Amino acid sequence: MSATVSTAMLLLVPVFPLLLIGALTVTRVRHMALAMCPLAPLPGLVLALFPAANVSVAMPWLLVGSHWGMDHTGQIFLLLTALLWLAAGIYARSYTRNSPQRLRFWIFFLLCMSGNLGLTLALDMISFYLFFTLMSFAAYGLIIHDNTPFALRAGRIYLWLVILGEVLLFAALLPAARAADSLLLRDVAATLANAEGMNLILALLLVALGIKMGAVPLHFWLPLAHPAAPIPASAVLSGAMIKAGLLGLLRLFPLGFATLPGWSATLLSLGLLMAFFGVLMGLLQKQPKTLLAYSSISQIGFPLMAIGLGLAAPQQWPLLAPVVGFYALHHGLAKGALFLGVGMTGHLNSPGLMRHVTLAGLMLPALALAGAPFTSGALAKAGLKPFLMLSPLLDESLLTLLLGGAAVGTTLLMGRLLLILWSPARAAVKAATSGMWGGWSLLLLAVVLVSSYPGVLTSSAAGADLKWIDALWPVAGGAIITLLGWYSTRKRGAHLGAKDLDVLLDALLRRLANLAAALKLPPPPRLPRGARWQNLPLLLLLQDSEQQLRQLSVAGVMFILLLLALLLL
Amino acid sequence: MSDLILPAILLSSLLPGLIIFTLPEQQVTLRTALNLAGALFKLMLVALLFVRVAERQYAELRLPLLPDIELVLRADALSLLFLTLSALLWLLTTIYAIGYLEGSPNRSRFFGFFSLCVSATTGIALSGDLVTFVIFYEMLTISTYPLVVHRGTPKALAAGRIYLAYTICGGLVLFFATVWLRSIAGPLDFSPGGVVADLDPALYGSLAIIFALLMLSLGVKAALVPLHIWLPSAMVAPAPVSALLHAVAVVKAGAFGIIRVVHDIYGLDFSAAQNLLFPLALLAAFTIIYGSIRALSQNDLKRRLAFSTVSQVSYILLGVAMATPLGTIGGLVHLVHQGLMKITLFFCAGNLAETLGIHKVDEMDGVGRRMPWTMAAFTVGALGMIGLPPLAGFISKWYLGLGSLAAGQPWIILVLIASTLLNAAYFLPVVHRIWFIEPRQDWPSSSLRGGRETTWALLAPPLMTALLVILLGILAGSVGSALYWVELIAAREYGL
Amino acid sequence: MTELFLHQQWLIWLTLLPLGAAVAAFLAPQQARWIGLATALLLPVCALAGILSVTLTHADPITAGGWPTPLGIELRRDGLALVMLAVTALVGFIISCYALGYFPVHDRHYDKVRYFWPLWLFLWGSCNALFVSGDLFNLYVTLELVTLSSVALIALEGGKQALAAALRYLFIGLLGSLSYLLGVGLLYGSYATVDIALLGEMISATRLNHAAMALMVAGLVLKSALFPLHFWLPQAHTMAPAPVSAALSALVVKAAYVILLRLWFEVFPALDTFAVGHLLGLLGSIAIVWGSLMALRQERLKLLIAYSTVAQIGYLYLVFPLAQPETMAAAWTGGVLLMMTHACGKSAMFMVAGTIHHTAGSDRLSRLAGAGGPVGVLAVVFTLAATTIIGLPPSGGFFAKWIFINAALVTGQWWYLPIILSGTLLAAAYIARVLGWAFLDVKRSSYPVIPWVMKWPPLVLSVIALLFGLIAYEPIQIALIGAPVHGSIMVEMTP
Amino acid sequence: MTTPLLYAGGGILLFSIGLHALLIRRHLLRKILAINIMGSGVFMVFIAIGARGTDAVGDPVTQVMVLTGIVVSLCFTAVAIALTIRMHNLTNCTTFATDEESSLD
Repeated sequence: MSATVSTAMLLLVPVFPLLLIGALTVTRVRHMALAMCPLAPLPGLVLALFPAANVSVAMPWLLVGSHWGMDHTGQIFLLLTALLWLAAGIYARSYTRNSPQRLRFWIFFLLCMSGNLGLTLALDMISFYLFFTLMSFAAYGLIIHDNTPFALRAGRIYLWLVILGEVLLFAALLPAARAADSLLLRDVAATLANAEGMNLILALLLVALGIKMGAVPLHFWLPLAHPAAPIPASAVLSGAMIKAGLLGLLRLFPLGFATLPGWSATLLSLGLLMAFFGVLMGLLQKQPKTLLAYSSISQIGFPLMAIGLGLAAPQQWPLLAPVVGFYALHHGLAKGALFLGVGMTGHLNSPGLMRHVTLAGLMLPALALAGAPFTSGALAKAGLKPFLMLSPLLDESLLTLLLGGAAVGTTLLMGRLLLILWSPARAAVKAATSGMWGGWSLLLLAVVLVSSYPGVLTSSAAGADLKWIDALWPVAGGAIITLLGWYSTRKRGAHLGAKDLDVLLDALLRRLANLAAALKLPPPPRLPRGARWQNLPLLLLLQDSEQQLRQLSVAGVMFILLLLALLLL
Repeated sequence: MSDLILPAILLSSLLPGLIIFTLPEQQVTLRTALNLAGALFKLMLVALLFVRVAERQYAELRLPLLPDIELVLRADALSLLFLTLSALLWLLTTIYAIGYLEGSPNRSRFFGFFSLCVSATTGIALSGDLVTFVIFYEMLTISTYPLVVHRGTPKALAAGRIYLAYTICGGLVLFFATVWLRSIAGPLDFSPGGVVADLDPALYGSLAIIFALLMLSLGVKAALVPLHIWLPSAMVAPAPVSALLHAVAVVKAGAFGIIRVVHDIYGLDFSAAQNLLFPLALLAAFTIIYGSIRALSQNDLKRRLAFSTVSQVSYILLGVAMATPLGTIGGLVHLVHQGLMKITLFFCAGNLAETLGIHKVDEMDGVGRRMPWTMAAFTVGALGMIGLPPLAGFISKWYLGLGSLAAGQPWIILVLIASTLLNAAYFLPVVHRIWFIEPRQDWPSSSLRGGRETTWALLAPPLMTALLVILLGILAGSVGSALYWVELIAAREYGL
Repeated sequence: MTELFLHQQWLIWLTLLPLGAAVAAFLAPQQARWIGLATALLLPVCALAGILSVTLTHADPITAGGWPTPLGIELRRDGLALVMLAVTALVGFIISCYALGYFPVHDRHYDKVRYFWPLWLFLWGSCNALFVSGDLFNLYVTLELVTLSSVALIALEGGKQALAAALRYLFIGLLGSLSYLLGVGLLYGSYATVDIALLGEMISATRLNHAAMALMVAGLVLKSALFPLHFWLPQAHTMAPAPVSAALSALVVKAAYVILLRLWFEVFPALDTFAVGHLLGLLGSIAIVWGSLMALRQERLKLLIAYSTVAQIGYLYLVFPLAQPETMAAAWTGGVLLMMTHACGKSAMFMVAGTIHHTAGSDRLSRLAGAGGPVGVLAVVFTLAATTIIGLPPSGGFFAKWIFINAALVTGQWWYLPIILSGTLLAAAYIARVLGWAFLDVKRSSYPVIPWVMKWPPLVLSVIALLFGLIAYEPIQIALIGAPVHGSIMVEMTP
Repeated sequence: MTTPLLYAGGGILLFSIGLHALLIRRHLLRKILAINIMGSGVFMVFIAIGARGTDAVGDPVTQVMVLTGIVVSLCFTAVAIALTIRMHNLTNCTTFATDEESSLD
């Protein structure tokens, strides 16, 4: 594409959804606009698939000076985001066909989309912050779309964490900008390492972005929000928006600029923790979407570990970065596909071809996540392996083992998911419509394509030939355990389910609410009214003496006194 | 004699006001025409002046009052900032008020004092020395009282009494401090470096006292805690009045005065050297937090907004008190941004009250369905108050944050964060009610043509201000934005 | 032509015209209104012409009757006289217009109408005469004329209380003027002249002169109703018809004060007046607080206004202690400024009170309720006029207080600061009471019709009172012509 | 003890007596008389001053003044008496009603 066209395309990526919103508000063109909504991410997709040589545009007049553009990281994330939103859009079009709140849903959907797409293109922190905010707040509208008490509670908790993240990010960006004396994310990342209060800034960033990524222990909004949202919304939430935090880390952390062993260890351990925590919590869930949400938590742990490794060895980062990107891409697509798949399970109990197709469609992304051979998951894991020796924390073999364990866990999780979906209890789910099929199949196709596209890794894996066998054993193990578990518990249905930290938060919020209520201060002091003034005892006294003064004799005495005083003075 | 433009701007609202007083109640058309003509004419003149000042030709006019006292009108960048804001918002508020008070009694009196109020504000913006400032400042006090008590109910009168009590006392202290300062320092022209810098150090003690007195007296109108009591109770006034009060006229007059005193009377260097500013910063910070906390527990919408004003106006003072270029930019730009956001919110509150009779927050469930446009404007204003990008509020907050770091006072960032959280805590629930909760009762559906939610006169002003809030945020970096203008001012202040 | 114009003896006309008109009005009661109106229209012109003729051509003092001083009567043409004439002309004109509406042709008690105009014109003329007369004895005579006409005007209402008030005022007036006259006599005894200028040159500090001063000051204090000798004022001002009350508060009280001002700055400086000045200042301070508190207590609008006059007179007396050598000019100017602005504001307020009384039948504060309605102009007039009483800018009262505070600061008499400030607060308080009633919204069945002459003239006056601070430059410049004081108004403190 | 001084002293005395009566006596006519007595006291002082000169004819100016003063006091007396009569006709009393102060408001 020519530079101008690609620049226009670049601007169009976040703006096009907003234009559509504008169109939605006009009654006359509303219908047409509704039809076009699913196609809103197209500019992004085009831009991501046919990238022009580092297209970028500086807009000093926008905000306090904005800079948008697309680099390699941005490209991968843009590809992922655009694909997911496209699929979700197509899916949602038929999913929300006869919902009363359809207009509201689409407005928030488009807002959120614009934010999410723009985020991948923002090269300066203000735009980044802007799109981050736009995305986060718009997502609230999607989460509570159903207006069920569960959704409202999820939304409330989500909103609180979003605001917390906002202010923390704000507090982190200010000193970063001051240190870098520039708003460009590149400069910030470059100078952050030797900024004053660097650790504080990094900590703030990690928390602020970690909330989005569902980093333990700030993850608990995620298993509430993702299930609460309508299926297409939770697909993008879990597939794309979760990656916004990851993107923030990639953009802002001094990756490839500084060696920070401490932070490397922190991120590594955090990643490991999330990987296992997600699996464990997920295994305890009954709701498919909740389970998937926990799986997201566990999956996001792996790129986090990769970033940790990157912090240990800056010179290796250029090789490591694509792996992270690929991981994000792989997980986003697979997870999106699974979420959309949850809505298709009506066919699992209907006999015939449909049933097998649906099953296959569910199996594929599940296997990919589990990292079965010949899937994108396997590629991603293999891409990560050669860098494990960089770890400052544990030695390579142990880490490999742990990763394997995590893979087993993921497999178990996926197995449990399939079992739940298959259970006759879900026969109630109504059959999917064509649009839903369209969106889903689009994602499945993407998953397949990604897995057969190792190109990203050849550069990074440094000629590490992929040993599929490595990828095989965890999956096989996991599968076997699943079957055993299913066989043993199929008589009496497994009664599972778990609470999470959100209970604590609820308690906290209740306390806060009580506090605010307790803060009803006494009413402001009223000034005495004029009517009351005139009855002050002093005034009455004066009034009496005034009466006395009116006596001519008294007055005369006064006069004489004054005269004498004047004479004597 | 092109400097006659200054009195012309004053008269453009003063004369209509005086004429309107004499109009009989029934002459609606003539009165409306006068109002709008005055407002438009003023806006035009201000635009002319704006261009001139942008080319750094400062207009000045001196009129001797007493043998040694002059009335000084001067237009510099700072006054233009305030002047433009007031002129623009006056036009919008007039339109709004015409729609709002349709068919209510005593409109001649109302619009007469309304115009006087605006002329006083204009005078404050244009005053070139402290004496002139005091004159117009007090004129504002007296001309606002009839607006506050306009409804004539005992409640309104009580509020008016409180208002008078506070503002008169404040004005008295201001008056006394000014006389004192005048008797020490001679003429008190506003000049960038300040006028007290080269005084005998023996006087520094009394200078500090005078500074405290000035801050206190101006703090009454700027609603610094604990001098803010009058503001929440003054919200019994009709919506246009509250809008004007909170956005430009009274509250801003106080803030503007503090800016003038700190920048152009004492001078930043002097006040920083005598560290007069740190207490101000502390007080402002406290006010920010306190106002927001009080706002949390208000169920009456306008009361909640009033407390939010208490908190938000102190952003300006905080920025001034930092005495760094970035901080000043943040404070001054908030003068404009807060005005626009708050006036939007009050317009919307007024629409709710006027159209649907809604006054309490918990009556607002699902009102977004009935009045989508008004509520959209409200949402913009509320989110702007929280300081979310790309709205205007964020720009102010960002520069305040940078300024606090530059000033080496990072604690201010904590204040900003806390204020943001609190703002979110008392605005987001309202927004949630508006859009996401099912309406409890069904309101009378619009009787207007095309089912418009309310009359244009009530609808257009909030939409325009909301649009401005968005544009001032998105286009902050472009020429002609408030931020751009404020950066010019700051450059002048600090000789950058 | 201009020469001819300028050399007319306008100041004499200012005295002769109203006196003649008074006689005419008395003789032809049917035409009284029109005679009065014509005079009221002519006098401002004469005053303006007089001012021009003095400011443009610095001619010698005119001596009426051609006798040279000390025998002849010298007309003072200094600034003080001119501004007082001007203010009298302005206020008098407005009062006359107002009176046209206040005393309608077909009034129940016809004699009210019949006698008002002659007496009022007489009062006006004698005030003018007082302001231009330059020797102590003429001052005495004119002062008596003023008192006489005021007494009759107060008695105009004819009620028992009115008569009592009038008599009381008469006795007080006589007492005061006699003691003043005694003082004059003593001075004449020593120096064989009563011409102020000559006395000022000759006089020296002797016991006898001091006694003379004491007698004169006491008399004038009594006549200008300074605390504690203010007892007659509230009754007199309340019992009189509104136009009369306006005239009394605006002009008559000032007449005695003007004499005192002249004496203090032109005759007494040679004497040791330090303690006396401070005594007067003390009484003035008490008057400020006392009068304001009393005003706060009143239920009737006219009484409230009258007591606020008592307080304002207190401010006028602060001039004397504040007139220390370095602040001489400041204090004098402040006093003159306050006199002028108070005259405008206070008369406007009395007219409002009169209108309320006229339309509502009583001037109780509660009758103000709903004045915001079609009669809202009353509220407006009162508010605007009140600004100068409270001392809010840009009224003249504001700058007068400014000058006083500045003088107090410079001369280190800080104890006057709390007095002035609290006086302002109290004034705001009692004004706020009135406004509170005025803005209270009550639905009336029928609103009274107010003749326009009772609406707009007071509005003009109140607007002038409000904006006086902005237009005070020229009046002050005129007042300073041939003023006994020199120096800067805004004295600056020296560390 | 020269004659003028005697006159002057007498004048002062008269003045004081009149003042005393004016304040103490309640009957209005008495008050009016008292005022007149005070007046005559003042005039006596003037005459004494006028006679201060050695020559037989006194100072004409003082006499002019006294004459004027007498005229003035005459007018006042007339007015005062008129008012008193009016008051007597209205209320059959010839003193200031005592309750009238309180009945002001």
